[in-house]
Amino acid sequence: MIEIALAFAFGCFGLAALFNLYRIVMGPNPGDRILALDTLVINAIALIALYDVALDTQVYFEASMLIAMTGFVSTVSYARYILRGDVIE
Amino acid sequence: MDTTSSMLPLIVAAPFLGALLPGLMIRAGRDTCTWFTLLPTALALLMLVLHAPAVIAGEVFHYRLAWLPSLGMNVNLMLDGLGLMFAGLILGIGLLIILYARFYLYRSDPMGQFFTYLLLFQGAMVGIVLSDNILLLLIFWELTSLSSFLLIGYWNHLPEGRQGARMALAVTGLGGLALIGGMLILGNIAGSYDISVILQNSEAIQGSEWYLPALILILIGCFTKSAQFPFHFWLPHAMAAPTPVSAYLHSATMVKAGLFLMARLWPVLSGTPEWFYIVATTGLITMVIGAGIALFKDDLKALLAFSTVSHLGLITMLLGFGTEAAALAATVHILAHASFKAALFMTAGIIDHETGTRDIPRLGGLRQLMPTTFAIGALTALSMAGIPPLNGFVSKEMMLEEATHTVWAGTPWLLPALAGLGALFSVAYSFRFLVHVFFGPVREDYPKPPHDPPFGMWAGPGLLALVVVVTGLFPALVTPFVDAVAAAITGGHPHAHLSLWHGFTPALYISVAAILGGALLLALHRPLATGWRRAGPPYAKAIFDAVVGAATRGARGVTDGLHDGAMTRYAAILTLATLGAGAIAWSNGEAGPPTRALLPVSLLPAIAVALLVVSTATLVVLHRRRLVALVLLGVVGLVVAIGFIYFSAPDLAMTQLSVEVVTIILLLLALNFLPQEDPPEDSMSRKIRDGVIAGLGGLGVAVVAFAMLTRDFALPAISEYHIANAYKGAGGSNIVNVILVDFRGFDTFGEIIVLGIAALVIFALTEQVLRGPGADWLANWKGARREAGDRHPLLMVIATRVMMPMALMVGVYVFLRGHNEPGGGFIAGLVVAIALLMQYMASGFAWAEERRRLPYHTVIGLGVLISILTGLGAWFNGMPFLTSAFGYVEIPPLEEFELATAMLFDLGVFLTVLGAVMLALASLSSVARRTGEKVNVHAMDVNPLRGRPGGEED
Amino acid sequence: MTNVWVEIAISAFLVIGGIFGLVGSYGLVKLRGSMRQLHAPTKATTLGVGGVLIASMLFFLFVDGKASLHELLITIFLLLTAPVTAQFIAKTHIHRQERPTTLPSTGTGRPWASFESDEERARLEAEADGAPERVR
Amino acid sequence: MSHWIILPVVLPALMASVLVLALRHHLDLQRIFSIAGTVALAGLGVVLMAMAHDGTVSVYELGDWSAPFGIVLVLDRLSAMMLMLTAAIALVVVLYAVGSGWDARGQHFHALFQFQLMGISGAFLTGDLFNLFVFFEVLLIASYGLMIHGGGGRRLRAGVQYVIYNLLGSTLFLFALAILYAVTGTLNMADMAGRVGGITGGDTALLLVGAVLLLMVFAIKSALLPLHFWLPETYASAPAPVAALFAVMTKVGAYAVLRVDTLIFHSANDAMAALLSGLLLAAALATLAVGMIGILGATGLGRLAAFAVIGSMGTLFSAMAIFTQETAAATLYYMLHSTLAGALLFLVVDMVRERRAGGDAYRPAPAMAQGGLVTALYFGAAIAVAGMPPLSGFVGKLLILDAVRDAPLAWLIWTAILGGTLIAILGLAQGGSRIFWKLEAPADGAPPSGPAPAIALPAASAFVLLGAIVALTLFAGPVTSYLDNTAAQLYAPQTYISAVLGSDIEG
Amino acid sequence: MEALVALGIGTLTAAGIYLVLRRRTFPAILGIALLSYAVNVFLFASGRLMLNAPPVLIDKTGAGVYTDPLPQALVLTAIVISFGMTAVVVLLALGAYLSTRSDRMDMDNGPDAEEEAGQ
Amino acid sequence: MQRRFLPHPLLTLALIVVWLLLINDLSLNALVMGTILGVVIPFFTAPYWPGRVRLKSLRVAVAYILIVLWDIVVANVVVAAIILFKPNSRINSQWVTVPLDIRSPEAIALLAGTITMTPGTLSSDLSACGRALLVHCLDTDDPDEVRDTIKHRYERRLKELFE
Ligand code: NA
Ligand code: NA
Repeated sequence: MIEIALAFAFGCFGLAALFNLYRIVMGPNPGDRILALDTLVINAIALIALYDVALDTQVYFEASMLIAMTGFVSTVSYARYILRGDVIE
Repeated sequence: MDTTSSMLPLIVAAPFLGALLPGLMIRAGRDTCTWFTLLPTALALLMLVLHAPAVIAGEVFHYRLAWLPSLGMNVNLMLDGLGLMFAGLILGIGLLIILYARFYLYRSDPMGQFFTYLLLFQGAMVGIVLSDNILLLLIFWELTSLSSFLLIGYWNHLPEGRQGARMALAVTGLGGLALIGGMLILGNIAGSYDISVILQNSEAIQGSEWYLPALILILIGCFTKSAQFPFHFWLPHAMAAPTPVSAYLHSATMVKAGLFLMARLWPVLSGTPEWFYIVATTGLITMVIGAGIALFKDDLKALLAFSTVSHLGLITMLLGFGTEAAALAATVHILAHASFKAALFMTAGIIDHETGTRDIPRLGGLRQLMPTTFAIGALTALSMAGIPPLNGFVSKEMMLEEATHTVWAGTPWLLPALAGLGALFSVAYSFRFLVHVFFGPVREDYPKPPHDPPFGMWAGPGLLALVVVVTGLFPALVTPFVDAVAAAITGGHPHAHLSLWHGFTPALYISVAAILGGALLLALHRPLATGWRRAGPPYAKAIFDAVVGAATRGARGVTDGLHDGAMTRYAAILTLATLGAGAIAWSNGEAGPPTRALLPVSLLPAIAVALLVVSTATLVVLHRRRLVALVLLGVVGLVVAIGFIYFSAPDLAMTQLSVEVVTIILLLLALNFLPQEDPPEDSMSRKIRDGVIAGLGGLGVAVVAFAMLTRDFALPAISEYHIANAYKGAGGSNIVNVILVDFRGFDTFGEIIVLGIAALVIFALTEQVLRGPGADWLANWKGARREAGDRHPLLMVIATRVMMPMALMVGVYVFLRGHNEPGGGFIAGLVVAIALLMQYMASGFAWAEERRRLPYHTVIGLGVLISILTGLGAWFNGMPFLTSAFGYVEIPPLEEFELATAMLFDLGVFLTVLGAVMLALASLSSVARRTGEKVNVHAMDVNPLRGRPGGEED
Repeated sequence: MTNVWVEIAISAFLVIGGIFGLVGSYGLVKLRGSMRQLHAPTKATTLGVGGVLIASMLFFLFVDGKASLHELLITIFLLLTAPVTAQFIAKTHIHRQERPTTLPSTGTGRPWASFESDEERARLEAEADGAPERVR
Repeated sequence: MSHWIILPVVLPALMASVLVLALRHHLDLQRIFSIAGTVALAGLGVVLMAMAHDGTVSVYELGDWSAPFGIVLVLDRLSAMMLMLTAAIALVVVLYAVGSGWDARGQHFHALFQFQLMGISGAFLTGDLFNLFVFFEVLLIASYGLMIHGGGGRRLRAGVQYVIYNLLGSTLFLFALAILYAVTGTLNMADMAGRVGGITGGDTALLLVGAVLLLMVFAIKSALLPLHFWLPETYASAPAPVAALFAVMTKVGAYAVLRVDTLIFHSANDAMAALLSGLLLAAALATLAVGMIGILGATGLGRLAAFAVIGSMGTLFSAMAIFTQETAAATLYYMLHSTLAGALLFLVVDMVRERRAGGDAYRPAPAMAQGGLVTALYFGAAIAVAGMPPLSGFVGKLLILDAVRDAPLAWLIWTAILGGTLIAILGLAQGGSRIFWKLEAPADGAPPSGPAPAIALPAASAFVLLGAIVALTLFAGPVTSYLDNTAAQLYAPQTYISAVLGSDIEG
Repeated sequence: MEALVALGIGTLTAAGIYLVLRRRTFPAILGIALLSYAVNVFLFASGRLMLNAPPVLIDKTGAGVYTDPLPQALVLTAIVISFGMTAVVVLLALGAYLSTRSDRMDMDNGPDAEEEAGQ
Repeated sequence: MQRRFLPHPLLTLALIVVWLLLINDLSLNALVMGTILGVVIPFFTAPYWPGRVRLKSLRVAVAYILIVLWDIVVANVVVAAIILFKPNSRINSQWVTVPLDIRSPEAIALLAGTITMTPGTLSSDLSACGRALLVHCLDTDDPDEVRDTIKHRYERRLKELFE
């Protein structure tokens, strides 16, 4: 049962990533793309968590944590760039 | 017969060593300087003369010193008759020239420099004629070209001097290089570069298929040096040199180097039809053309220069005949020409010096004003004309005699006829020299009032004029000497019959005809000159200039065209070259079928690849919008990181993620000051071109990647050892980390050095830019975009207060566990950097900096130092650099934990990474602050508590 | 496998997580307008990832028998950061697409922070407490 | 295990760290330490030359991990000689930089300089291909810093090109390494040498591609056509003393080709040897042509010097590409010569730029101060660069011409080298004449000659180089005998291989 | 799967090359970044692809199935180095732009061509 | 002293928990190390967090968390329904101004976060003086109700908690 649920979840987040891709490609505003990337980051975290469960391992945990951190920092940088130009003003 | 003489190297060395003296002595005055120039020359001449009797008696002196034996290039010297004659001329005339130059040079001319060059030349020349090793000879040969370049260009404020020098260098340089080729071939055929050995191998050489190439190359060398047609044109332009140089190099000595070499190699090269036709014909043509042109030159030195060309042709022709008698004649004419021509040049120089001009039309009537000069000039000019009883007549008769005995291509009359024509011209220009300069009415308009020069100035030419007369009257005096020389040339035992009178021979008739014809020609000079000027052949200089000019322009065009700074083309060429070479390599090998089971395709990886491909493609399409491109780069980076996770590389994923975010921030910081968009400047064809190149590149890489992925290691990979020994040998279970800090710690050592250097470069660069013109521009810089208010939003500031410490903790965690689980110093460094970045983004870099200033340089230096010292620490265990040690420590009540020196090394990595990233950010931030950006006092812009009693001081 | 209820719970969280993750991203595509789209990822962040992480915790706790709570860290992190990123993106929208007149009034006499220029703020604050910002 | 071998890497690194850490604000101390460090490096060069002199191949196993599993440094005659050469040039350059005040025109000159030396030393010593990549990067990034030292717009823009071009090169390097590892399963050069022979059948295409790409990387460093485009602007724009040091950097590429080919690919199989040799020769001849034409076509001395370097690399490679022991010996001699000559020429270029009103461009300018001395140095440098007698360039060219005489395309190589020399002579004569001879009267009121900066130390440095060139000529006999032995060692790689892998593991 | 990875590497390479051939420094730097992704993945792939076999020892003796750790270590080094390089080139491009107000890759050639802007 | 070495006890506590979560194990080693770091890190980061925050009531805090969690779940479903089933034309998105009574930046931040994390509302900006919050509603016909909910359900509790 867990396998099926896992496959379902994988499918959901995979499809979600494709939706994100659509927005990343189509925009139209930089903000829209940044948002899509930010969402992609979140979906990626979910996918890695699923991968951990599927493989019964925790070795990728730190990586997903790092994705969360870097995703945040990069989203804020992009946005700050649009708002102010200087990211660390 | 062969005797070793250790004096030979001294003869060669004396002028070279002596070359140091004039430069030093010039401070002691011009006379002292002259004396110290005469001294080495005289010493060398003395040493040479000491050998003369034995050499004339047939002895050959040798000297050998190994220099580069493996190549066969040694300091092997040889003194035989030929060498003796040339060395004697070089040193003897050299003495006279030095004396002459003392009076000729103006006070403003740097005399020390002049004599230095002259002695260098002299040494090189002596070296040529005494070399018994053709490689050594080549060295001296080229040295004469170089010193001649300096001497011609001595008056380098004159354009003629500069151009003449370069022309001479170009032509003789060309010849020298051809000569190198020819000599090497010759040496290879003979199996030795020693002339004495080569001379023994005449049959092998003439029988070799390489004979003709070698001959041609060597002759190019000789012809260029001796100004043979069609390389004759440089010589007249070398007349831009001060007259002592013209007299010395360009009449008496250097231009004879080609003749010398032909004579030197005569036994092995001559005697073949090729030799005859090339050498004799070239000589003949040169003789006639040179003489003809000389007739129409108004410049005294130019006249003499073309006359020299002509006489060199004459000697060349004689050598080309390939007979002993002709060799004898050549020898005699070399001596005769050296004596009269040097004297004539000096005479011309005296006239120039004393009248202020050497333009024949402005001269005339000097007979009374400069009687001594006239006497010398008359004797030597008549010798040049071949008038008995002067030495020029003796040798010219011998030449005509040989010409009448030689059949050219089945035509017996051709040679004598043309030789006679040459003689006729020769008479004509000689008479012209005499008549148009010295005879005629005294003029009123000499640039300077003419008078005879001081004794020192005419002593040299006077002495030579004496020689001209004496050897003309009593040619037998030099017979033994000539025999010795000719013997050295031919390797036989020729005997000369030198006399003024040989009876009524065809040669005599030709001579008489030439003298009469010459006189007639002089009488007709004016109309002929007019015709010449109208229809004369193109000046060789014009042709040379055109050729060199075209070559230079062509070279400039090619060079600037190829290297026009078009980096985009450079990169395209690099790509295509790589593809081409790769394709050639690929097609030369065999690409086999898969040898490993392939992974099945599943949905999510396919989606990831789709994400990668589509976002990359979008990046390319939208790349002109730079911010959007950066966002897409972030997507690509994320997908790559997820790919690393999917394929079992957590460390890589973490590194990729953290590096990428820092990279993007750096790019954003830089982009702030750059244009926000690329202008639409690429044509469609250009896009297609680049697209094709890029597509091919991608295809190539994909093919190779697929081939690589589908085939297993042909041999077991060394990483099996790493897997087996990571824990056992290095105490870590994260194999990647163990490789990084232990097995291949040296790579990591280099890597942090790279980072450290990067930071230094960035720092230095920023300092530089901020001190340069960029700073002023920045000061007035206004960002293109409208800035939103609220620089430091409250929400971000508050979130960071919690998140930053947490992120720091994550950094420590990642660092500590790296040896056993994914992580390590590098990632930890970046995580800490990212944590600090959050703070910088929240309240600004400068604000944060004011609260805790990180000494970045120190952090970096400390990091590198820790790594080095950890590495060196192993020495105390008697182990090599970077040998790690680890152990397990138990501090009750704690459980045991591991301590490894590798972690100390990793700490160095951590610090370097942290310092480097921060320094880069600080540098960019300092650029931003140069725009007048204000540093905020408060952590956040919007704070409802601010200003209230008890409100937060932020 | 331990317990069918555990399995059901894990599976349920996985499915819930998947659905909300998908819906969140679908929202990005479906909704018109940047501000509307901005609402969508909140679902992916909260129930989407949350569901998966809870499933993961349950899985490791009951299937592997080891208490693994570090997934909580990611949740905490996302909860802390998501509002910040959302607000930043909203601010870019306000900055680029909105004007003071297209937004409701603050009712406080001063504009929304995004619209108050640095100079204006500096002036007002200098008036308030006489602490001018320094220029470096 | 002798620790001497690691010192040429560690010492400059240590020196650089100290310079950054403690002496950042003390130029005088920086100078003293930097010079002392360079002198020490030269001393190390002597020690290592002595160690390698008897033909011993010494191996230093870093981290005490035996090859091929860990990284090893390997000292043989060739690497010792290259180190010595580097240290010698470095010493001259650092003295020049101090004497001319170049080191004070930006930050961190000495630290970057020491790092550069570290990178070069590591590249010469390492026995591991990936480690070679790392040291390439060390020396490159240090060179980026040195190249833009002193700043200025044009230099920075040239710097961007230089860096990007080399980043492409580094990318290529990694592609090559990946392929080679994927096929052979090793990174250690000696180990790979033992393995390539066993690669047959379906893996050969990959192996060949890997080998060719690797050589292309080295060809970029060596500025071989058509991968030389980075060089002219870089060398002409770099501070001239730095360009003088860069004369060694192109030799790192040449060294790497020689090392990798003789050790790994040459004996692997004939097809591969022929392929590599053919590609290299074609590139070499083209390089020779473009370099020499560039000397003639240059419009300034700096650019002339840059093309002279390219031409010399072409000459060098047209011998090396034949890959026989004799050509290797000739190559090495020419390598020593051209490094010294190139460095000298760049120092002269700098002296001109510092003194001449018109800089180094070919337009008339008033006489420069100290012109006689500079002219004399230029004349010496030009003779050396052109390969004219009596300096070592001539000897080097003779050695090359002699060594390649049995090669299939010997006539072509001869023609190229001799023809190239002629063009070079023309170009050098033109340059000298235009810069030193063709003067214009100074403008009214202007001083009769340009500035007269301190010349003692700069001139002394240049004369040291000239002296070295003379010594290389005078002692050509002993030098070539050393080089013959070096070449022999290269063409008997089994000694190297067994030294690295130990006698128990046979290739 | 291998073909997909090869496709990905090829795409990154092609895009990288295309951008490097652009006329401005910024896209060229992006191109370099893409190329370094490509080569990093390529280098990583030289250890071949394996799922669920991270090179973290489960068994201290090294028994078990692990993907090849060596290329991973190499890629890590390569990533770090290319980060340093990118940082330098970004700053350099910025410095060049600030000093000359031009961000073109190509230089108007020739030593005589332009005197340094602003110098 | 405490202020200097333990500037934010709550933060220290949180960090210890974070460390334990990171280690994913409750061992003595982990606790010791976590405590050390939990003290050291805030000490170093103290300059970036001037002032200090005190929670007035643990009970309110717990209640608040539970309420928010519940609201997240409910609102998620609601918003999911809107996304899935409501055509764009019928979605009535609005801006809402929420005047603030709380003044503590920490409290405002928490409120803004809560608003955003509960799907359907997004806190988008603050007024320049920090006394009003700009909230974007995905779909509402009654902005006043949204404002009131925020003020009563969340702000009131936060005011209790912080002020
Ligand atoms: Na990222
Ligand atoms: Na929300």
